[in-house]
Amino acid sequence: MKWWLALAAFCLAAGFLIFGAVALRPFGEPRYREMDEYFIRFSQAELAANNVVTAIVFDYRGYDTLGEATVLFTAVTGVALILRRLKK
Amino acid sequence: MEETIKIFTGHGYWTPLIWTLAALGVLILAILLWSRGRREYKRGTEQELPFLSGEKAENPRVGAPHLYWGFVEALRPFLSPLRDWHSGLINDYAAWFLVVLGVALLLLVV
Amino acid sequence: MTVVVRTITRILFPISLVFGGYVIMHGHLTPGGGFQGGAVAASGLAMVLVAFGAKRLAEKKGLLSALESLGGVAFAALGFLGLGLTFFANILARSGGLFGGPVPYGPNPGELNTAGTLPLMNWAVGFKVLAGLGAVVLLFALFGGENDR
Amino acid sequence: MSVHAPILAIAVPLLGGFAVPLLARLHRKVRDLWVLLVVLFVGVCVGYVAAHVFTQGIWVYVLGAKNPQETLAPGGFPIRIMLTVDAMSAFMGLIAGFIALVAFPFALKYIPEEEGKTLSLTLGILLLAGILGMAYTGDLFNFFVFLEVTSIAACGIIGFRTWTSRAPEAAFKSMLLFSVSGLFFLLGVALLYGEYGALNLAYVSAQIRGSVVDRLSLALFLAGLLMKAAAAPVHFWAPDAYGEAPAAKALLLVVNTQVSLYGLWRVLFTLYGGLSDAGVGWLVVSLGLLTMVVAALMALVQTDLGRLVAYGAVSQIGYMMLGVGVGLVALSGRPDYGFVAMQGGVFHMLNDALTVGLLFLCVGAVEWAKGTRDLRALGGLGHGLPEVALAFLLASLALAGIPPLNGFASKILIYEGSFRLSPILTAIAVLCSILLLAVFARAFQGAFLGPRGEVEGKIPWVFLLSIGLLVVGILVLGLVPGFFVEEIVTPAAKALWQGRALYLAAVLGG
Amino acid sequence: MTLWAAMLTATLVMVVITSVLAVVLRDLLAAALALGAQGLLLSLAFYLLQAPDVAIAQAGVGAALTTAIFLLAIWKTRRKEEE
Amino acid sequence: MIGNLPFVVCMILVALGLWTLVTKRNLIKLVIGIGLIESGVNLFLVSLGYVRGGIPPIYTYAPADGPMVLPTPQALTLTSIVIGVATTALMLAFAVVIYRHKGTLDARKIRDLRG
Repeated sequence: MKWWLALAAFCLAAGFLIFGAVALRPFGEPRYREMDEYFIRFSQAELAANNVVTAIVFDYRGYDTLGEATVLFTAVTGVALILRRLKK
Repeated sequence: MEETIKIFTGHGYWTPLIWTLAALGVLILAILLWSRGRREYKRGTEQELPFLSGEKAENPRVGAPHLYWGFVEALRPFLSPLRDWHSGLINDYAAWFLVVLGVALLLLVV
Repeated sequence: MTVVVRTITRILFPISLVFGGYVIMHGHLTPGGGFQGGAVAASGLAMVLVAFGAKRLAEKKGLLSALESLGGVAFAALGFLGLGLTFFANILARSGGLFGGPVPYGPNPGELNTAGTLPLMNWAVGFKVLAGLGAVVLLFALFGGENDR
Repeated sequence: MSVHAPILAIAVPLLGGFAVPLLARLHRKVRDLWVLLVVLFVGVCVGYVAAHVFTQGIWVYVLGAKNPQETLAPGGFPIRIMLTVDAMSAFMGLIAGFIALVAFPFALKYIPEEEGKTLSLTLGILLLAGILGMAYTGDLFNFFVFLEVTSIAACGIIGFRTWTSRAPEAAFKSMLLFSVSGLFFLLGVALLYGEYGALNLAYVSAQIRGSVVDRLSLALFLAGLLMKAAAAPVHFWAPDAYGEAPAAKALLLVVNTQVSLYGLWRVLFTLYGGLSDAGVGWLVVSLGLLTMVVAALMALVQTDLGRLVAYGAVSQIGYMMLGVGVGLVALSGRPDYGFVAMQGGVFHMLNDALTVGLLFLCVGAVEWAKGTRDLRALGGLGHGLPEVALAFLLASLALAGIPPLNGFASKILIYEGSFRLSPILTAIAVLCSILLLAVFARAFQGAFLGPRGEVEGKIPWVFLLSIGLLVVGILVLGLVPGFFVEEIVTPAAKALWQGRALYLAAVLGG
Repeated sequence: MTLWAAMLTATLVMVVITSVLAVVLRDLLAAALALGAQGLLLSLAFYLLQAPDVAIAQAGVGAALTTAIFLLAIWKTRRKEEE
Repeated sequence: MIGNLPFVVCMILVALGLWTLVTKRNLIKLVIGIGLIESGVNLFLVSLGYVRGGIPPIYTYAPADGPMVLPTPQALTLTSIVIGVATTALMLAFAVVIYRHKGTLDARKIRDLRG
């Protein structure tokens, strides 16, 4: 691979990423937040959970957490498969 | 019945029925020709052995890499850069991802 | 040197397990939860591994993977529990039974017996993460250690 | 229970995957039976979901709500993860379910019984669950999670043969590229979340205005998913992975690439459907052409049968991209030929899964009987393995698009559709098909023809069953294409082509 | 600039510095330790951004266990990066 | 104030990781690069959720006033962190096995699969 092509592509990608970071809304001032306001407002009423993050992780987005537990399980299975001792 | 077979392409339609009938006809023709082969051919005799350029070949197999040798040789100027492109170096592969990302960014954002 | 490390580990390992358990148990009240508690306990396990060597724990590999499978099955089963309504519906919250207590709105000290299936899921995930990360570290430490070197 | 069919199709294999190592401690037979049961259950669920969706429209299932159809919270926005199964998702699910039904019995016999078999089967089931999760989900972050599930499971499968040095190498490279693509997808999701504060696909789609950040995240999605789908300049992992994975599981890897491609269509047509312009379409079309040309030329010079078939599989990705890309170019003006091309591209997904799957099964059978896949050492296997030889011939003809078979049925739609856009596209696609025919004629001649080759093992009947299933599929799809195009392909293509409004309405109401 | 902003800025700058260290150090062991330090600083940044849940997870998983796995992997292979 | 500095830092981390992927030849270094991209994305998610003057979204013993920071990105980041450690572990396992076969971690020498 030509080094200048890689360098140009890298500069382009990095430049656009940083440009995107600047072009995004100002830090600390979310524009749309109705979903999060809902979580903050109703997690106690619906789930009786004081920790809103846990309420989201295990209830509102519990399915994600199932997927994420699957990722961990898959990775452990994969590591066990890769590092298994082969019977000669 | 017809509609379960035809697919419409905008210009017309494609139906495998006619093609299959034609293929069957060609097959029958081929079998007819084949059946008119030499009567004195016997299986299991030395007639079965391949005969290449005047002598009995020991291992008459033409391996797959030798097939299309001339064609591949003719295409070599195109094929060898292509093979070099698949260099096996993981950094190159990551760099090509960056190239695709850059092209997409240029196309979409600018 | 080894003695010092082992002594410290003997003291710290139970503490890390207890702290991990605490983090898991209070996941619905204070910062923390299944992952965090499991990770804390797993780092205690990693410490034991460093201090006492991997070989002593070699036979625990099967136990860890079984525990991980069990944690995963328990977590998925807790999801299936809500199938009367929908998958992952929290049917225990505010039901009055186990973990079914109510909680007032606004800042409050919190009570352990709330949040329905959340604490149970925390425990399942905690065990799973503990076993999974412990198994990864153990597998790395054991690799090539016995018959190849 | 039938209300829960979409989630059961995903959750049961997840639970089944967790349980496989436990059941393997009881007995091998229990484990094998469990694996088959889970796959069968998934097949039934997927079929039920597809039948329901094709007849009654989009199926929305909200996870964790009191009522599975209660999509919106008070206030009019979705808060929970939901599955949104439209005809395209159901179509992908059908492909995955059918291929799993074929692949797992084969794998049960094919993978050597040692310590690794249980783990490998577990990974296979989790890969299936991940594929279905990607196909059915209607949530951006959830899509990312299942993308990672498929990545990790796929790499575990690729690295199965740890006794060679090539398999871990392929797996490392694939894993590195997969995680880069996954992370960039996540970055795109994060940018969209930062803009609109929401993660639901339909809701975000309704909000998108086409600002700079939106376009930036579209570029990130595009790059990440193209990498995962093995499109041309970033396809390098695919031949390594397909070639080195055990042949029985390579089928699932093919479906994995296809579902990434499906994710790309979902992003382009549904998420950004309102502002997709011809530029993206031309990008997809040109990358598709590049993919098919490069992969077909590279297949010409391979000496390893598995790697040759792998390049053939990559070249088929190009046809799908060409078909749907032509549709994307034509979308803004909405001429009809775009829809024809999209029908072809979508139909080709199904055909590609069947033909390439059959090729991989044949490669697996050859390796089982002969112990090697090197074309220089193979030859004359047609005498010992006539069934495998016939199946391989049939699959190669179908892959090259020879008329009465299924590959032609989808390719003619792609040709006709792309011809109206530009004849050059069609010319390149036809040339590639011819090149592929040459490639596979070479492979067939090298492996199966010639004087009798020694065959050690006997092919088990399970292999022949799996191969036979796929052969029947290819013949049926080839001889009665009209039925399938009418019943399942057209709704699926329509779901992408004009389905955005319906998709949004199903989630957001009204 | 408030104290909070100053602390956040300092943490972020330290994160970048440790990341650069993790990239440029040729000794893999040192690079892995730099990555661990970066994880710990990242967890501090998460804490400053009012995310204690994530901070605990990052400190436990991202900093401690990832570093442990890296160290084990380096121990099983070789320590120096090839020229 | 500090403006969009946290976002920019995240992107710098991502770019640094990409730079590592393109230039470094050691497999473990490449895994470190992936880790950098990942921490950049995680930091980006968490800083997206920050609200000026916010308090953590936990009601137990919370100070009575002040807006809470957005909880969703924190939940996403938790998931993302665990996914990150999973991929890292898997890649390191592959690297260790490759080293066992080839005796090297140099990407230039690990090129059996080419052409």
